[in-house]
Amino acid sequence: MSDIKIQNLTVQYLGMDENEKALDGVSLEIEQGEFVAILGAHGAGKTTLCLSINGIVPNMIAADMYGNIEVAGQVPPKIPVRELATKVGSVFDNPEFQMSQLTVFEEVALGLQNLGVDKETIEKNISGALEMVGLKGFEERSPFEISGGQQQRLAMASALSMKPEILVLDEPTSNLDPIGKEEVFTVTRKINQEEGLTVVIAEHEVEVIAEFADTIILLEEGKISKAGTPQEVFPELVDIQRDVGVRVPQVTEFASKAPKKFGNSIPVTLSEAIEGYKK
Amino acid sequence: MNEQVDSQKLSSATGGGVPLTYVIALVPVASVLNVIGGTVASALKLPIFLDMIGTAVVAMTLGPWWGALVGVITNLTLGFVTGPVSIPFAACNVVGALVWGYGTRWGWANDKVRFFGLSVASAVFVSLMAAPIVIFVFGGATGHSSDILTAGILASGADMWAAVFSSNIIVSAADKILSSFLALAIIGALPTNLQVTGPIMAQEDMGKAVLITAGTVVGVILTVVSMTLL
Amino acid sequence: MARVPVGAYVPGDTFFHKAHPFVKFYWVLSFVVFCFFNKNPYINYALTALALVFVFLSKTFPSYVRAMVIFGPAAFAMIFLQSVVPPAVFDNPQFLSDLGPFQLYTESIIYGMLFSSRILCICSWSILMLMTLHPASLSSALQRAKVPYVVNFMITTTLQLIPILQREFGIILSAQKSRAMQAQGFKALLPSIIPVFAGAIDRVAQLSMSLETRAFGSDNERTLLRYNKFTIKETTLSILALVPVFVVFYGRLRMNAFIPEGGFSLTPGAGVAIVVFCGVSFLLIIFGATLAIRLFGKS
Amino acid sequence: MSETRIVCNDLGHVYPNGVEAVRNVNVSISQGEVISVVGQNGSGKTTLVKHFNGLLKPTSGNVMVGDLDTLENSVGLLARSVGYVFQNPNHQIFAASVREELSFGLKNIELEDNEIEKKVNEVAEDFSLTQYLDLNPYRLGFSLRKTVGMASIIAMEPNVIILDEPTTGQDFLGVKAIRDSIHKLSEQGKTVIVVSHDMPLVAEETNRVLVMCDTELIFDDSPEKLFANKEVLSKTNLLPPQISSFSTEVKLGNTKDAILSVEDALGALK
Repeated sequence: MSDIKIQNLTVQYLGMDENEKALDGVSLEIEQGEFVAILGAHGAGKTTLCLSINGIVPNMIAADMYGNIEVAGQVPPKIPVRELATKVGSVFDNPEFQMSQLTVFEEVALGLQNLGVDKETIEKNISGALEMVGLKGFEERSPFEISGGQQQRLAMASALSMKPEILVLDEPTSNLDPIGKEEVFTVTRKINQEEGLTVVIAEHEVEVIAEFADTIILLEEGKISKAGTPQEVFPELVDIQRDVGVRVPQVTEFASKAPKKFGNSIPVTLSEAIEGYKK
Repeated sequence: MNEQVDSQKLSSATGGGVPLTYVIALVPVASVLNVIGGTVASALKLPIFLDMIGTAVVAMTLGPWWGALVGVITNLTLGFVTGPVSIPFAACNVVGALVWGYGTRWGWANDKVRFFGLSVASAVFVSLMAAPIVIFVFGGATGHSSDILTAGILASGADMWAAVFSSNIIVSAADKILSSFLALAIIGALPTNLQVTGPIMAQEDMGKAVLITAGTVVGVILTVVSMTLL
Repeated sequence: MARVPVGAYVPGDTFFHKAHPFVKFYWVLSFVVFCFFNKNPYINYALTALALVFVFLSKTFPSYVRAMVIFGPAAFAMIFLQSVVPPAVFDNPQFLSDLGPFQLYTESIIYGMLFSSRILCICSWSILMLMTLHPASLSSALQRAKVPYVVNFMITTTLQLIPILQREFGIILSAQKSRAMQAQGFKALLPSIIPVFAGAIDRVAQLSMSLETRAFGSDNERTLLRYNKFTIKETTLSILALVPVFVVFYGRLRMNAFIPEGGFSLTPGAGVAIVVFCGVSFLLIIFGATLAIRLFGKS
Repeated sequence: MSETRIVCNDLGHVYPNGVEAVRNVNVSISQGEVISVVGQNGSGKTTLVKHFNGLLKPTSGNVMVGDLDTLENSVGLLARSVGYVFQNPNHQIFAASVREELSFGLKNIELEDNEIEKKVNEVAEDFSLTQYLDLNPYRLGFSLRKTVGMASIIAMEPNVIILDEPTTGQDFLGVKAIRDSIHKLSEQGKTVIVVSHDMPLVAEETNRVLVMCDTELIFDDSPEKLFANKEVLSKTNLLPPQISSFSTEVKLGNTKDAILSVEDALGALK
């Protein structure tokens, strides 16, 4: 059963010209447990797509929205974000801006407390969520005094403690250093593979995406211009990187310029490249 | 799925008020801006407070009583951080919020001249509130450089009340005029659906920076003039 | 355990840290009432000294000093201002000496000392309480005291963001200094404060989205997490906190508010010395502000 | 153009809270070099470069910028020869128009009005910002804002330009634009110092790398040598560009100098 079903979705923000659109007729289906990466240049509509899935557009950020969207059996524009929150967890690009509580424990507890879940369940869920993101033992720390990567994992734990089906991450690593990025990706992959969560992530780090994602969606000016597995999409982008504003993994570029060395299949990850390389 | 259902309109950009969570995030950040204003003033060695900018922003957008809440939270929080002496001054913050909030509701933020009047009014009311607190709680002192002014006025033979009120209003006038115009600059950058108290003049037409500079100049002139007059 | 750098809290494990927040709060409240109604500055100074003993016992002395630095100028200014004002409230003031344009009277100086001693005493006790109060238990206590959750949330968040935005302002100031800006005076105001505002506006937007996706404002009743129950020990200690309040009201009614018979006395030399010392100290602190900011800014 | 040489002698910095951030660094940077400073967060790399324009003063040893000792000169004065572009443009942008933003530094160093206008127009031309000059910088997207931040420093024509994490949060075209400006600055004979985690940028755009690890400078050589040095890489957790790792693994090129770019790798095939 598909978890997210979007048909012909068009979004226009307040103050946009008539033919200027943040999203322009986007259609896609995402299956339960799929890992989907959204790629595209700044302004291509990545954030709008993410925020439409968790209902922030149009519930909090006013916009004209046309088409059909169904997420975990709900229609996001029709219900308050806070009700969708138990189905869709969200993580945003600036980890520090999402923090408000005095300790890591309270930060993770916030959503569950808001839902009025009983104390025992809260403690169990928090412990599980912190375990999952590798922040066990950080309960009494201040969320503002941990590293960016830890903050972003904390934001993930805060979403996970509410046991969502889907996790939407809007450029979660754009403000992090390589170690922080690595931490966030490792955790994201873990919750996708071990917990079976559907993951939708907007990202610029193509090397990691190539390794982790089941499906890549490439956005260009609010439209989906390519979709498929990394193995299908990246080789097609080698010559148009500049036009679509998306880089391809270095090994993909190398292999497509030296095809003789790789036979028919163009690698997208380091291990594929090493394996496929003919000395 | 057929074409008709495909083009179904799900939402409209014109509807919707202020999301509750936006208010809940704005109030603490405004309270922190009050505190940071003070930090900035002391770091740049300015002879003013700048500690009510957040109050002004919220009072003028969400309404007088939300502004008052920002004021109370600011001073209460400062009380937790530095000790309870800042708590009584919450009253000044509340008074300022009410003047800005109701002033905006009554149309005093619609043009430059009246807005300037509103800033002066808030300065006067805030000083009227501050003087008794300073005298009863602190015996006339504030620990601020304006104490020197108070001592000067006392030396010229005035009594404690006159001295405290005059030294306070001088600093306050410059301070509130500047704060009002800075608050206007912030409001210009907030989402427009926040303005529930009444229409506020459009900042784009006037050029924020020009306005603020004008506010600063007038404030400083007022300070200098009143100092020489006294 | 890890550091929680919010407010004045100093991590520790002393008996003062372990005491119930309400008990500490009642005692501080009791001392506040006492200081306000007591008319003898020396008793307030003695109580301040007692607070200092506890500060040492709870191993919080450096933070205490840092926190009290900002009250220095106010305390000095109080004594100075009250001393130079004609003592209108007293019938028969005792003239001590002339000091430039001012006349000094014993009562005025004592009155100034009374104000400063109140502030010192109240601040010392409450800072002692704040330094040993884990901010998270504060939030739970507020909730138990029936403060609406939204207000409680706002207070907690404000407490959290103050040091963060102060740090942000520090970065902004260095960024502008790197563009050769003089970090002083009105000219520097807009370049330093506008980026703080802009950052704050972005923060509000993202924080509100993050709260919304965590079911903030849902109709369910919130779950309470941290809260220590009162035991008999705590109840007894809380009731004992009423003692100073009784003492001070009894003193007001029966013992002329702890003022010694025949009033206070000072020699002219001592009076002049106190006033000059306070005046000079105040000016030094205000105009040596750079130094104070540096000391304070380190925290 | 005059020359500005940066020399650190036994530079050490201990923060007021007692934390030692930089220990015993000796380094000399000549005019015209393109250098990157890498290392983990907390390794001291930002602390080190903040000494180059006097934002931080050494607590031991000294730093000379040209003939100026940073201990004795203000940031304002040093800003004329060393420009520092902060990571987040939002920390410096405040003006109502891009034009004002670009002229801010020039006004601070007290240039004549007509000279300011000339320089602003020149730098706007260089960074393709001419069409945005009268717009409010807050209306621009993140990449353009970052360009404005960079241009406002370069307008002051410093001999040395420090870029702190220039490519963080940038998309493909943003990164491309930053790389082009580094080229251009280098061609003009400026010294460019890049503090970055972006290893492809370090590999392809700079010709000398300083590696900071745990407060100390542990490596000072070319990127070819760095990405071939397993010991330094593992000690600092630096991840080489994908193409370098690939080439090392399949033994493309020689073992002493790592392959730095796809072009190099293609070249090594032949």
